[in-house]
Amino acid sequence: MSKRIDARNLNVYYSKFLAVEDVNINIEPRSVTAFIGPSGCGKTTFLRTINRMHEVIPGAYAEGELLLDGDNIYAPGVDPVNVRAMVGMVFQRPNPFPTMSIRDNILAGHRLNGARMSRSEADDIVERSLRGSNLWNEVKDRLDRPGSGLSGGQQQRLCIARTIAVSPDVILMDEPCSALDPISTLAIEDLINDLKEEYTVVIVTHNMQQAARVADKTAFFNIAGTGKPGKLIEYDDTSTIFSNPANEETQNYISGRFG
Amino acid sequence: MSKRIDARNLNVYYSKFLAVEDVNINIEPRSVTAFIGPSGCGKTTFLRTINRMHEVIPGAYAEGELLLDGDNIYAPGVDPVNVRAMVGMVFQRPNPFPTMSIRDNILAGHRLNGARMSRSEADDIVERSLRGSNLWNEVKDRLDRPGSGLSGGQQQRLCIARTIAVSPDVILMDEPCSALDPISTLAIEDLINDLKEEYTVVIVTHNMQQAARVADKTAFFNIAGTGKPGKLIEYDDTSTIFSNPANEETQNYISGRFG
Amino acid sequence: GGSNGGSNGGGEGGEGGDSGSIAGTLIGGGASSQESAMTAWVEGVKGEHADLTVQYDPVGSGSGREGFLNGQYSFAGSDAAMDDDEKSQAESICGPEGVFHVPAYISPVAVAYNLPEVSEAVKMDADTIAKVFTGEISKWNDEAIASQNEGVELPDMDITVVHRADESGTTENFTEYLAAAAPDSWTHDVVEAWPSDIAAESAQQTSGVVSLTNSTEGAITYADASQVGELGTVAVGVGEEYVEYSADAAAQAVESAEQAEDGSVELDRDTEEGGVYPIVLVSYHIYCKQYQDQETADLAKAFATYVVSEAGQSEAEGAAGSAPISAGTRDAAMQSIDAIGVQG
Amino acid sequence: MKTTDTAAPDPRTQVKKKNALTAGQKPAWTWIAVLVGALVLAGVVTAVLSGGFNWPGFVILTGVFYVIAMYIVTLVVENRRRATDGLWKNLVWGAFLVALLPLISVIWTVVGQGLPTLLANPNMLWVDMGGVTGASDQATVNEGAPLMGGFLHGLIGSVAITAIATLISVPIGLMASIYLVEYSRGGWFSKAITFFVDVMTGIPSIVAGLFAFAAVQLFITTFIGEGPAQLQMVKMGLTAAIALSVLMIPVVVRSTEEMLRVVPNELREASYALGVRKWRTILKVVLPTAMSGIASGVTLAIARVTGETAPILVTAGFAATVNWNVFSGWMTALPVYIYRQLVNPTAPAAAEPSALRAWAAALVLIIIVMVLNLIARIIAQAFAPKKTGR
Amino acid sequence: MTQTASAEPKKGSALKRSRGGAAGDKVFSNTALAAGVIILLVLAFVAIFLVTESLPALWPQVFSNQDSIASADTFGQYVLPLMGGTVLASIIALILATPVAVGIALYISHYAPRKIATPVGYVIDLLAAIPSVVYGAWGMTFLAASMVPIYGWLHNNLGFIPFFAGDPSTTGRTLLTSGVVLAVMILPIITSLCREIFIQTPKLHEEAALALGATRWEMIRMTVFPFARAGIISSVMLGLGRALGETMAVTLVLSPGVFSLSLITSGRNATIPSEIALNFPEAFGMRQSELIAAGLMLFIITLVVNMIARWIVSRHKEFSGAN
Ligand SMILES: Nc1ncnc2c1ncn2[C@@H]1O[C@H](COP(=O)(O)OP(=O)(O)OP(=O)(O)O)[C@@H](O)[C@H]1O
Ligand SMILES: Nc1ncnc2c1ncn2[C@@H]1O[C@H](COP(=O)(O)OP(=O)(O)OP(=O)(O)O)[C@@H](O)[C@H]1O
Ligand SMILES: [Mg+2]
Ligand SMILES: [Mg+2]
Repeated sequence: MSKRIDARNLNVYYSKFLAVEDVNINIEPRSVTAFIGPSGCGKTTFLRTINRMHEVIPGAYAEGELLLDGDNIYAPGVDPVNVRAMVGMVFQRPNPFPTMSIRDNILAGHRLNGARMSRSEADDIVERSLRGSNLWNEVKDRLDRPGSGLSGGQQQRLCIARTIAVSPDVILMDEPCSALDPISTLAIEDLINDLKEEYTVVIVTHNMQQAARVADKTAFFNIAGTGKPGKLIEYDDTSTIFSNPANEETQNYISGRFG
Repeated sequence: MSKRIDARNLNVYYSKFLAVEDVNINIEPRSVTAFIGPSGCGKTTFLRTINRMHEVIPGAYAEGELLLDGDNIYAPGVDPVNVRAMVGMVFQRPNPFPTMSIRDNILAGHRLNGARMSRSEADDIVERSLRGSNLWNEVKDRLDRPGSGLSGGQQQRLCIARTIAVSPDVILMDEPCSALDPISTLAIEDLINDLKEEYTVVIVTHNMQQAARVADKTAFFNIAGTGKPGKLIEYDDTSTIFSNPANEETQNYISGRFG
Repeated sequence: GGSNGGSNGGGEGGEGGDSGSIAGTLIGGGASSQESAMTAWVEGVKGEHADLTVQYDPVGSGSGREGFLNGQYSFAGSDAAMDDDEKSQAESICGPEGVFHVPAYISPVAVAYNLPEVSEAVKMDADTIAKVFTGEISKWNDEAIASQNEGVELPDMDITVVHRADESGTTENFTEYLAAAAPDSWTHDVVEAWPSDIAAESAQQTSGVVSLTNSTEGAITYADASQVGELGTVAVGVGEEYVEYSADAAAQAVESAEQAEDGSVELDRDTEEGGVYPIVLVSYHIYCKQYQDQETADLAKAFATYVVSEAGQSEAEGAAGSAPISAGTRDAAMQSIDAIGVQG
Repeated sequence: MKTTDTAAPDPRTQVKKKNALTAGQKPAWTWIAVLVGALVLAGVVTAVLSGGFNWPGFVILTGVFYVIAMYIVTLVVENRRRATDGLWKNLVWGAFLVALLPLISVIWTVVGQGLPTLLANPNMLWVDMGGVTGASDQATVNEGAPLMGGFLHGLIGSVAITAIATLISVPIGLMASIYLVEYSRGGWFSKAITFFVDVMTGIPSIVAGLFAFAAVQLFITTFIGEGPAQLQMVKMGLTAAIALSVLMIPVVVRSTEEMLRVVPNELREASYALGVRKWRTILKVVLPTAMSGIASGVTLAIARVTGETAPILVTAGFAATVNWNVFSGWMTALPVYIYRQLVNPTAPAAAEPSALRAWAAALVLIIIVMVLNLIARIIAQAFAPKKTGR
Repeated sequence: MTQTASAEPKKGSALKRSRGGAAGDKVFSNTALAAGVIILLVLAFVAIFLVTESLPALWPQVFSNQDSIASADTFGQYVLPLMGGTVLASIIALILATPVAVGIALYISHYAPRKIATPVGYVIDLLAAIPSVVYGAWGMTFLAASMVPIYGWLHNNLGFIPFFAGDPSTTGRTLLTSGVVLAVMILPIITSLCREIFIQTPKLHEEAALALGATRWEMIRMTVFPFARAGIISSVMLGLGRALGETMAVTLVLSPGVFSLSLITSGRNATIPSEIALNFPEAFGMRQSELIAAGLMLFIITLVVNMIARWIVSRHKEFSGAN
């Protein structure tokens, strides 16, 4: 399954601070969309409104509409838990559960919700997810060791595996590769390519080459200055954004030397 | 000031697990050295042995010699505190002190020495360090707010600022740019170029273009498989490593698609 | 105390006392001074009425009386008799007939001291005792003491006064004695809690003061005689002679005392009668004259009868070291006990 | 392969004879010298001050002199920072040693007094005080008859009352702290709870007992009846458990609250992002992460109340025999037993058997709480975050 | 940009369909709320109980038709010395215990070798396991006697300080001894909470400090203490609560008397809980009200102390860890 995402006049706040202003964007199902932009422009903030993780921060809230296949996830009565089950998320910093083994980390999405499953089903999910995130070979012999004993990169891949294990409709990734080496990055990028066959993928990245490689569409956010809200400046096909952006700000950002 | 680093037959352990085996390397003063290699190969581990941060982990220790301008930092009687004051470090994950304001974070290292300084001296240091890490403009109006209220990228730059504020002899950086946007990355790379005029800089990176851009020499680490120790495979001028590596493993790693 | 009701309930109760048919649990509470005697009675009464279980809560006299007054306890143990106020309150539980006291536990209060070098009993009259305990006399070889103890080698040592830190009947009895027998020297009231303006060492409960005295040379205290153990005890001046405490001398004090209608006794503290030991703690059992139900009445009557009986008193003497009540006191008590009945 | 086999040592990287990094450090034997100095000085000072040799003074003075002298030596030879660091290290070690003193002393007292009795009379553990009077104790003292009586009733009472109190207060305390940390958004209600929990920590234990008694009495008189028979039901194990709960809850809330607060938010977010419901996140992620702290908080709370005497005495009465029923009849808990045996011996004239029983009971009480503690630790260990990563 | 019509979720939208366990959330949060309410209720009842029972002593003219209370002319006269004694004893306990407790907590979390840390932690917890009666008995039989020479010394050398003025006790049953016993009793409480919190200090921050060249102590000052601030204060408050409310140990160890600053004289000072415990059994009527009113005062002391503590903690809220 896969879902379309439409944001309409979305304003995102931290208490009184307007962090992201008036975002309107349509994200197609079965596509990869990349968010790029300078640090602090609100990419993470906006990404977190897509699965209502934003409101977990005390005082934070969003105004406007965010439609998931036409259903406003900010409509009254919507259960954020349902939204989050449909919209998975990988964070900027790897955050495996320290009390759980690698195996249990992967199964967390199922187990924590009280799902019962046979040993072999569980093994299946674990292996599939770990292979998907290119971690299987490294950890297959220590599935029962704690997840926090892994290197930074390994931990991040574990978190990706944990997210895809619950097969959401949309997968949000906040700089998933910033802690990864090229080999794993490559694997994740391949994985993202595979995922878009079935899922809607949104990825925040600082690496414009990565955006160019994996994204169908790219959204450029910018910020006018500190204390000002971030804005969606331009949203278009990736090739257009990188070769022929309509907006001067985008042009400037893209043409800077970058890594 | 700047110091030469020589590792001799250095083996690094986590309790009984040999993580990095038999490293021999000479790092020249006033140069930038990049460590590259796949995830889990021990780059971070080895980097942390250079300022004796490795032994902070319970059970972790290193064997062999690591000479700083000819002085073995693992000689008996050496106080790790002295070593760390000479060898600064920026971590993979940003870690500003959450209980301190931005300003105090930067001055933390100075305050340790009990150095009394005038308000204006302190302001000088804060501004210089923050400009150096390209954060000044973003935070100059909120120097007294807690450091933890910044975005991931801002936090990382804050940590870099904190490290360069104490002007160590050697600066170790563990993927300092992995959480940064291109603009900040650029600034940090420029900074590294400036720093090498005076300091010895060692940087771990997954971004080979970055290594190519900033490093004079590059060391490639690899690992034969899980549970096996990481090894230094090849160490040479950056141009040699990227254009004409002597070792097949390096060749393979370099020529993979990478980002 | 007020008594204006008929007494037909009492007559019935008289026949209910045959042994064997008494079964049930009787709950009481109050003075902790009686605790060890009570343990003995609780066990002993089983010998006569195997199914009579008595439980006693050593919560203290005040709490015991209060618990009795609001119905938690079927009988109370108390170091002090009920005052008029309490007696009238008791009518809500016991009916218009009210309560009566049985002086069930008599314990001489010894004035005990720790002077290992002095082998014979130190003699003191009431005045001296009062002065020692108020701190006016602070040396063992003070002239006032030495003059009464010709030929005894008294050490040149500070006197450490040890008193009860908690409120207690023992303190009340002791101060009552001092106030009556040495009114000039004891200017404080008769109190349950030692006057706080006399700064001295103190400890909780009898065992506390005794062990503190035991570990402090030159200390003097007052305590239930049964617990003083190895300590020396003062021979108290009564009239012309000096009387050491003894069970007989204590029982004698109660025997010769005036007994009120409700069974409580008014000890004659400044008696000059020979062979009477004047510092005596009388602890009462307080019962209803009429209980609300027959069962409780039967249980109470059976237990009370056993307690005052010769067997009961000697059991307590053996276990707790108390002084058995005299035959006269027993007879007086039995009259009231036999009259226990049910509220009509 | 250029550098990996740089076997020929480069003359420039030769290890220097003198390591610049260790320059200016005090020699390794400094502490021995300082210690000897401190020992001598302390010996002299104690001898002069107290006119003779006394051990405690000597040991304390040695410690003080050692710490001060090490500070000064490091300050002079090295620098202020090293000196400060060393000073605090010594002080922390000192704190540890100082704390051991009372601990050893208390344990020594209890074990020394309790263990021999317990070993000689193991039957104390499975008999109560039924049938034991002052006479039997006097026989023990005077005629060497075997020591009668035991504290089974106290053991059962303590375990039953504490268990019920734990059952009441741990869920309430835990849930309340979960409310405070996870649900409340800092409104007046949560402020009120935090505040009043703090206030509850200061309720004197006897007041808690009186309160529980009054509350149960009120309940019984309103719902069951007011006759003497009903009033005599008020004193029971349950009433004592309620009193203890009043004392336990604030300890549980406060310690749990602290532990929950330090669980990093990223873990909660990770779980929410997986579509896990909040309550499951709390149960399965937050609580296990904080488990070791919670367990030690709960153990502390239990330990605190198992030692309470006054509130149990006013709420559960005083029994000499075993009662298994917490809902009816009087019960005695071990501390009450210990206390009464100590202050009001069964045989006033022969207090020693009572004291022996009391100390044996104290030893058993400590062992029980110790075992509890151990169990809590094992539970905590099973859940504790596996701390190996960074 | 907009082409999808409905902004409201369609009927039967997956978003509103309850995914298993929605009820669980409700139940759980309401249970949590209920727990909070129960605590407030219990406390309200305790307060009502205390107030109603102590009214006769607080306003004897109004509520008991008496001119004065039983043991003094006014309630203030009676209770103020007791409050003074209670606070004095608790302060002594805190002053003695807090540094040592924090020291041991640090010892366990940051100084001791791992092999020693765990058993030491366990052994310290053991201290908490010892019932207060036993502490009382220990204080009475062992500690009091061994304090006597110390009191003599303090008096001779520091007698000019009011705390050490007055005749030194010959039995050691003084407020200072009680304070020491209380200190030993609250030590494990403070230690074990602090230890748990110290251990939670993020490794990242500790390493940041070390990497700046901080010594161990400096690292602790930079990261551990700020992180644990609120926790330390909390645990100290918990210890203080215990010290203020401790009954049996003080009762067994102290020879009470009138209030006095001298800590080394017997027959001086008393604490509210031990005053209650000593006198409650024999108390009746007005006396009983007085004692409960004294309990109420203790309640108020705790209230004030905790208000101050909360205020201190909240001043630095935004700079505290976890985020
Ligand atoms: N918890 C928070 N409370 C208040 N303000 C916040 C919070 N988190 C972020 N901000 C602010 O919101 C703005 C957007 O932050 P955000 O983290 O979304 O940036 P970003 O685009 O993800 O940056 P980066 O690329 O560095 O991760 C920034 O100004 C930041 O300081
Ligand atoms: N605290 C630890 N305890 C035990 N093993 C560890 C620990 N930290 C890392 N390791 C192991 O040591 C090896 C090297 O890890 P290290 O973190 O140095 O890798 P890395 O090269 O920095 O990887 P990455 O690029 O992902 O950061 C890995 O196998 C890792 O699992
Ligand atoms: Mg971000
Ligand atoms: Mg690494």
